[in-house]
Amino acid sequence: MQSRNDTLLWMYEHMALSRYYEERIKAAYMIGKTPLFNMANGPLPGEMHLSNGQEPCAVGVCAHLGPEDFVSAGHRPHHVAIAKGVDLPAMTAEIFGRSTGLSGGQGGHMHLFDPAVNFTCSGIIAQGMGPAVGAALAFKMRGEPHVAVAYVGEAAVNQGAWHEAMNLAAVWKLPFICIIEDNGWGVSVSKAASTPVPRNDIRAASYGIPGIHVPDNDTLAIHAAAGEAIARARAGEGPTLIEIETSRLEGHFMGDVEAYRPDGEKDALFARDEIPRFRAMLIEQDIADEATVASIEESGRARVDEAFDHALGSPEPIVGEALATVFAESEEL
Amino acid sequence: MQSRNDTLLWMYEHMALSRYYEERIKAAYMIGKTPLFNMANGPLPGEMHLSNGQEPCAVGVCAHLGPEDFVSAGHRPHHVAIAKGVDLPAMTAEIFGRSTGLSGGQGGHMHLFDPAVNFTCSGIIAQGMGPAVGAALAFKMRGEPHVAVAYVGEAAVNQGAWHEAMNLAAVWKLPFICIIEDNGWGVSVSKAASTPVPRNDIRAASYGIPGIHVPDNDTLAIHAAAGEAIARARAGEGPTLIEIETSRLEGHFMGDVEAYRPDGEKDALFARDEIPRFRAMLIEQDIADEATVASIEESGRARVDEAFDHALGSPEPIVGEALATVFAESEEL
Amino acid sequence: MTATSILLAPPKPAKQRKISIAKAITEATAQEMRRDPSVFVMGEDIGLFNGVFGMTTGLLDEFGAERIRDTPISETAFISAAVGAAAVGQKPIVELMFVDFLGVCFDAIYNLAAKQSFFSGGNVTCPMVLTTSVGGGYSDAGQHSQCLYATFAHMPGMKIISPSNAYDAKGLMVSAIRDPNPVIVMAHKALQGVGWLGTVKRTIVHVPEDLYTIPIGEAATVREGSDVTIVGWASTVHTAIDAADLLKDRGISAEIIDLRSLVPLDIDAVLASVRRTGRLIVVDEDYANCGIAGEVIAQVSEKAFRDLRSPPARLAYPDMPPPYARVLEQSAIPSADGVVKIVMEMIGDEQH
Amino acid sequence: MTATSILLAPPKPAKQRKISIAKAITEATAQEMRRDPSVFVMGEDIGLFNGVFGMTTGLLDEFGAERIRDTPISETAFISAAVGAAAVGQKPIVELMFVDFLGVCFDAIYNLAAKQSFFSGGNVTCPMVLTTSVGGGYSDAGQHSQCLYATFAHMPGMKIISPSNAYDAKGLMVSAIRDPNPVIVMAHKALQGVGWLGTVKRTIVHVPEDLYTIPIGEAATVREGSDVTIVGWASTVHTAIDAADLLKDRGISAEIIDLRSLVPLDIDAVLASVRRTGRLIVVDEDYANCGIAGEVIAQVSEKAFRDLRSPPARLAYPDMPPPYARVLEQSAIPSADGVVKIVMEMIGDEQH
Ligand SMILES: Cc1ncc(C[n+]2csc(CCOP(=O)(O)OP(=O)(O)O)c2C)c(N)n1
Ligand SMILES: Cc1ncc(C[n+]2csc(CCOP(=O)(O)OP(=O)(O)O)c2C)c(N)n1
Ligand SMILES: [Mg+2]
Ligand SMILES: [Mg+2]
Repeated sequence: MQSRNDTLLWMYEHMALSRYYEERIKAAYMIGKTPLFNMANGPLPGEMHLSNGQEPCAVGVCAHLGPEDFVSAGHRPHHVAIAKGVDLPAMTAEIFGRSTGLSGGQGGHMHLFDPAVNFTCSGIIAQGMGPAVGAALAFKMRGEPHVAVAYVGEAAVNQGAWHEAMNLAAVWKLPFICIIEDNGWGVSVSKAASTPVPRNDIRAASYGIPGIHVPDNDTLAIHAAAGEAIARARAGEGPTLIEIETSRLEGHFMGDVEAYRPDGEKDALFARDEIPRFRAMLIEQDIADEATVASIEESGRARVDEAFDHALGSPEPIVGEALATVFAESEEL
Repeated sequence: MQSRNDTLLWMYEHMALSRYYEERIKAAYMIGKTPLFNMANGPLPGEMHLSNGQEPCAVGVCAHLGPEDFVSAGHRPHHVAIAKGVDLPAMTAEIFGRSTGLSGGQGGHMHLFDPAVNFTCSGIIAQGMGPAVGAALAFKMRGEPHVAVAYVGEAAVNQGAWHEAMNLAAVWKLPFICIIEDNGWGVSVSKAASTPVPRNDIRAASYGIPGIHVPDNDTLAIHAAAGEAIARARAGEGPTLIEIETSRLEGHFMGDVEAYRPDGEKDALFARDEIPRFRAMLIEQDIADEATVASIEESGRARVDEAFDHALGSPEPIVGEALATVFAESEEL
Repeated sequence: MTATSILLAPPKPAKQRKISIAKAITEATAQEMRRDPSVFVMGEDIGLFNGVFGMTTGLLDEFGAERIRDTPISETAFISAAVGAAAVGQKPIVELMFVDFLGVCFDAIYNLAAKQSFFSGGNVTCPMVLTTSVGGGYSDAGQHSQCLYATFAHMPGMKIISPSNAYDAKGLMVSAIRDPNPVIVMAHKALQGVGWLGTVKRTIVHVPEDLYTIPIGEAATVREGSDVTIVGWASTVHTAIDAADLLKDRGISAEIIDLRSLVPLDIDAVLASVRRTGRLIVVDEDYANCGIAGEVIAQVSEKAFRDLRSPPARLAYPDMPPPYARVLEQSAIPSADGVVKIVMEMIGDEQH
Repeated sequence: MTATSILLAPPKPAKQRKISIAKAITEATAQEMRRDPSVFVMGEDIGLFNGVFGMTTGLLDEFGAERIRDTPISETAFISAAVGAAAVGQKPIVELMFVDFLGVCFDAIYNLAAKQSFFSGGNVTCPMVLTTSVGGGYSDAGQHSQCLYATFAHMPGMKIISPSNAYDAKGLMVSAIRDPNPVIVMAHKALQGVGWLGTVKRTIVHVPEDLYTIPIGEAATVREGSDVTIVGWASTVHTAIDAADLLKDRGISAEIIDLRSLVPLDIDAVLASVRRTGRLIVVDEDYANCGIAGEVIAQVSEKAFRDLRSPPARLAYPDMPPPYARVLEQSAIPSADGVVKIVMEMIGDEQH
């Protein structure tokens, strides 16, 4: 059992690491895409959904999880994958489409699977809800103390799959937690334009389970709320719904110029960036001194740089081998 | 504008007519299906979902509707179709698969379409939600005072389509009403086994709209609740969710022996049948005398008998013509 | 060498143990559940109700509500839950009551279950079985009578089995449960042995009590013949048998291939037969356009073109939703007479 | 007599009015919205964002938020709402952002919209258009790069168009909006003129400003030839053109048929061409199994068997989800070289 300070430092370490990770992804992504932006070009093609600003949602929850606990994320998965402990070099190689990637480059950044830490993500809105509920069911049937967590965005809550999975988890009282990362936007559609209620934690009442609202992207508040929810789940008391007010500091995907954002909204989000605020708190409250924090940041950057070196140094996949994984080999019956 | 008494008599007339209609369907359905029950046999093959017991949900709501108002029902549609004013001979011919049916026998009892009164139904759970929301949208866009009503069972509320449609109707503030007929069962699965909350009107809070619960299959209470909801909708004040406690007096479909029902449950439902209770009330409160009520019942039976005579006297569809309706003729462009 | 169907060579024990497809599938499920605690079943009305088509009869009594789970009407939730459960080591069997309902949960099937192995580079498998009931013929109209075989077959990552008799049903179901991939079990309502429907008698055959497997992806010869190859599966195997009997009276010897599995497709068995007979007709109760029948014809035309003496033919469901009225529906379903007519034309045309 | 594609005979006005497919579809939508107040658009990010693929650029400014409606991420709700709106006289256009998302709303499409006319005996039509974007080639991986043409085509009751150039796109879109049936508009991302992707230049052709229609169900000849018929649509028309150029260098004259519509399928145009050339290859970017290519091959084998000098062939997407890594994805997409290789083998085999 970690001390509280260790936990706070672990959370800061992974927020800072995640932010640096996205900055490196961003830089790599833009290679070959200027002056004319074409998503197909460069060493890192395809859609790219960065998680800058949403790091607190990842670390505040995953600080309570072990490798057997199941987590599903969505199309914006990097921060959660990092906090859940996904193999960083293999994840990076996957994002660059290399043979050493988590799935040999077949999945890409929206399809990161790491069975060693029961992490998965997907590109269809709310698609990860059901699998997390199913993992929670498996844990309950086997009498294991693990929990399953599904991350979705605030706009995903209006997808039918979300409702069905919440209902199933609740009626079966499963060790399941739904984390709603409310960054206010579903691509260009505001929460107000898609959702008739101001807060989705209200919707927990539809399932007879606790609904918690965490304002202001506050790491400590997220950590506290998730801690209670996960303890309840492990104790067999059923699911919890947590909506977190967070910030999307980048466009919906790389290339999105965000013309739809009201003026000044973005500046306010940057002004309220949790990472520097949390850093200042650590030092203010003597949880760590400047040097310690700096070295944590340093070692995080080093881990990320290693992961990128590994990825970029890895060969591309061998054409022809992918077909073999459409079906898993059936053992002798 | 009808007088209150006229309305009460209209509601009784259509409940009694609907019950007699189902009794005749039931008798016709069993022809050729005994001693060995085979759904394929007899003059009325296929699945048959009778509405006996749920008549109050139909008349209490439809008493407020005109022909332009849109209604979608589900797989158990007869009572609603009758209350909405669907052409009875054509509906009956459709159920018997005759050429004079609403759709020439192509649809059958789960696919009754009568554009003259904007009635539709379908066999996929909660599938009628979206079309009703869409009709409500059309009415709003055209500035028409009409409303759209979707009927679903209590078990349909756990289908994703239900949630999505409720959310859309609410965020667009459409003239839409969702009527949940809570008969306690989804085929053999009890409400408690499928829904973690005791009452679905609670779920209205997820959409920021009024949720009304009507206990005890009470025609007058349904009529009052629906009246308010429909008035709100016509006034542009948005959707309402109404859950009605009702009774399924037959099996889920004909042939269902209901082994899953707790002992005595069925007897209690019959003891609490709303039709005789409503009849007694009419006479007690001097809304009508025995003779008047009897003649209303008589004329209802006559209408039903005529409809059956029409249907059974109609020719079968002509093979080869159905294909022509897969696509509607495109006019000259 | 193509396998031989039990319909061609029924065993001759004095006392045969004849059961229906539904019972055979239930038996396979029960026996695998006894062997393997990770196997469990989810679906609508599969508990006390024994499944609308009787595919879980008695399982609740033996295994209890933890492993035989009635679900809410939330197909997307329980099918995608099966994918998650499979990802962490369970072996779920889920029932999609009618195949017609796939539209409300197809994402969980084709985009999630079917792609888990591929997306994970083979590191996370998806050992689940999805059972469903297909087909019409009893006037259940356009949302309860479809087959939709090709809707699944078009999407990579799922295996599909569709048995024509109880013996195959048990052996294929055991293979499906043990397979590390999603396997779709498409049972035809006219063959299944549904309590409230008739059943084609020929489907009720001897089924050994002991566990056995039939490999997924292996077709079987139902009848040997020399003039024409009739390809079918599930219900259309029986249409083919009836047609072959009628053709025999006209002096035409038909060979019948039962595909048994639709994915993987045993095209070699079809090719081998067509090379002998020189003629092909495929009978398919699913919509014609982009169906399995068209795929078989395309592959045979690509791979055995010069062995064909006549144009290949198919008899499939017309591209129209199943109509309710009996006369309309019955006229739409591929019939033995329809097969005979096509075969006679095929052979007739060769004369001039 | 098969129609002629603008790609075969481009008009020669001094100043051509060249626009992209996306702009052509937007223009058709705007012009029909001006003519007909019942036409409106619903979808995700179609307002201020102009549609992720730019198919509604500027429409919000002109028509306002009542008729250009951004929706929640609730495809089942807004697509089935379109069906209800159509039933009471509106003419909705709904955008399903990526075709890959059909799994979350397929019931509303195939079981509701596509069957409304049939279930109502033709009394209630469903005049709606569903626009969607298909195809890959830019490493968007397995849930954002599929084509799924056949998934729609297998189901009766929907028309399907998939243009290869801007001129066809406008004319077909106008026909789609005026059609009383559900029409699926499948625009290929590599052709569409997406702001954040490259575009095949050949798709950007002269488009008259005035309204005009192209009949749904009519193929067009893109190039005349005598040795082999290459059938394609959308992206594979351009694959075919590139292949035809390469074949020309080898002295082989290829005829190219652009299907333009997938349902109804103009099989007569294909048959007429094959009767001339005696050879057929179909190029399809959708999964091979039970795809459009297989259907075309099956119909040609059934109807023009004796006109074929060689076995018909197809080059389709392998039966595997689109892989992310560029090398893997690019090797999976049908290429001009792949077509050439197959055609050369086809002709070569005939020699011995
Ligand atoms: C079923 C489905 N519909 C639409 C999309 C396209 N899409 C991808 S992300 C997105 C917005 C999601 O918003 P939100 O859930 O709030 O997550 P965020 O992007 O804000 O993190 C949309 C519409 C999709 N991937 N899946
Ligand atoms: C999507 C879907 N899933 C399952 C079914 C099968 N089914 C038909 S009716 C029914 C039960 C519906 O219960 P409820 O909604 O309460 O209506 P009731 O039958 O009680 O009137 C089920 C499961 C279906 N038609 N559609
Ligand atoms: Mg968001
Ligand atoms: Mg019910």
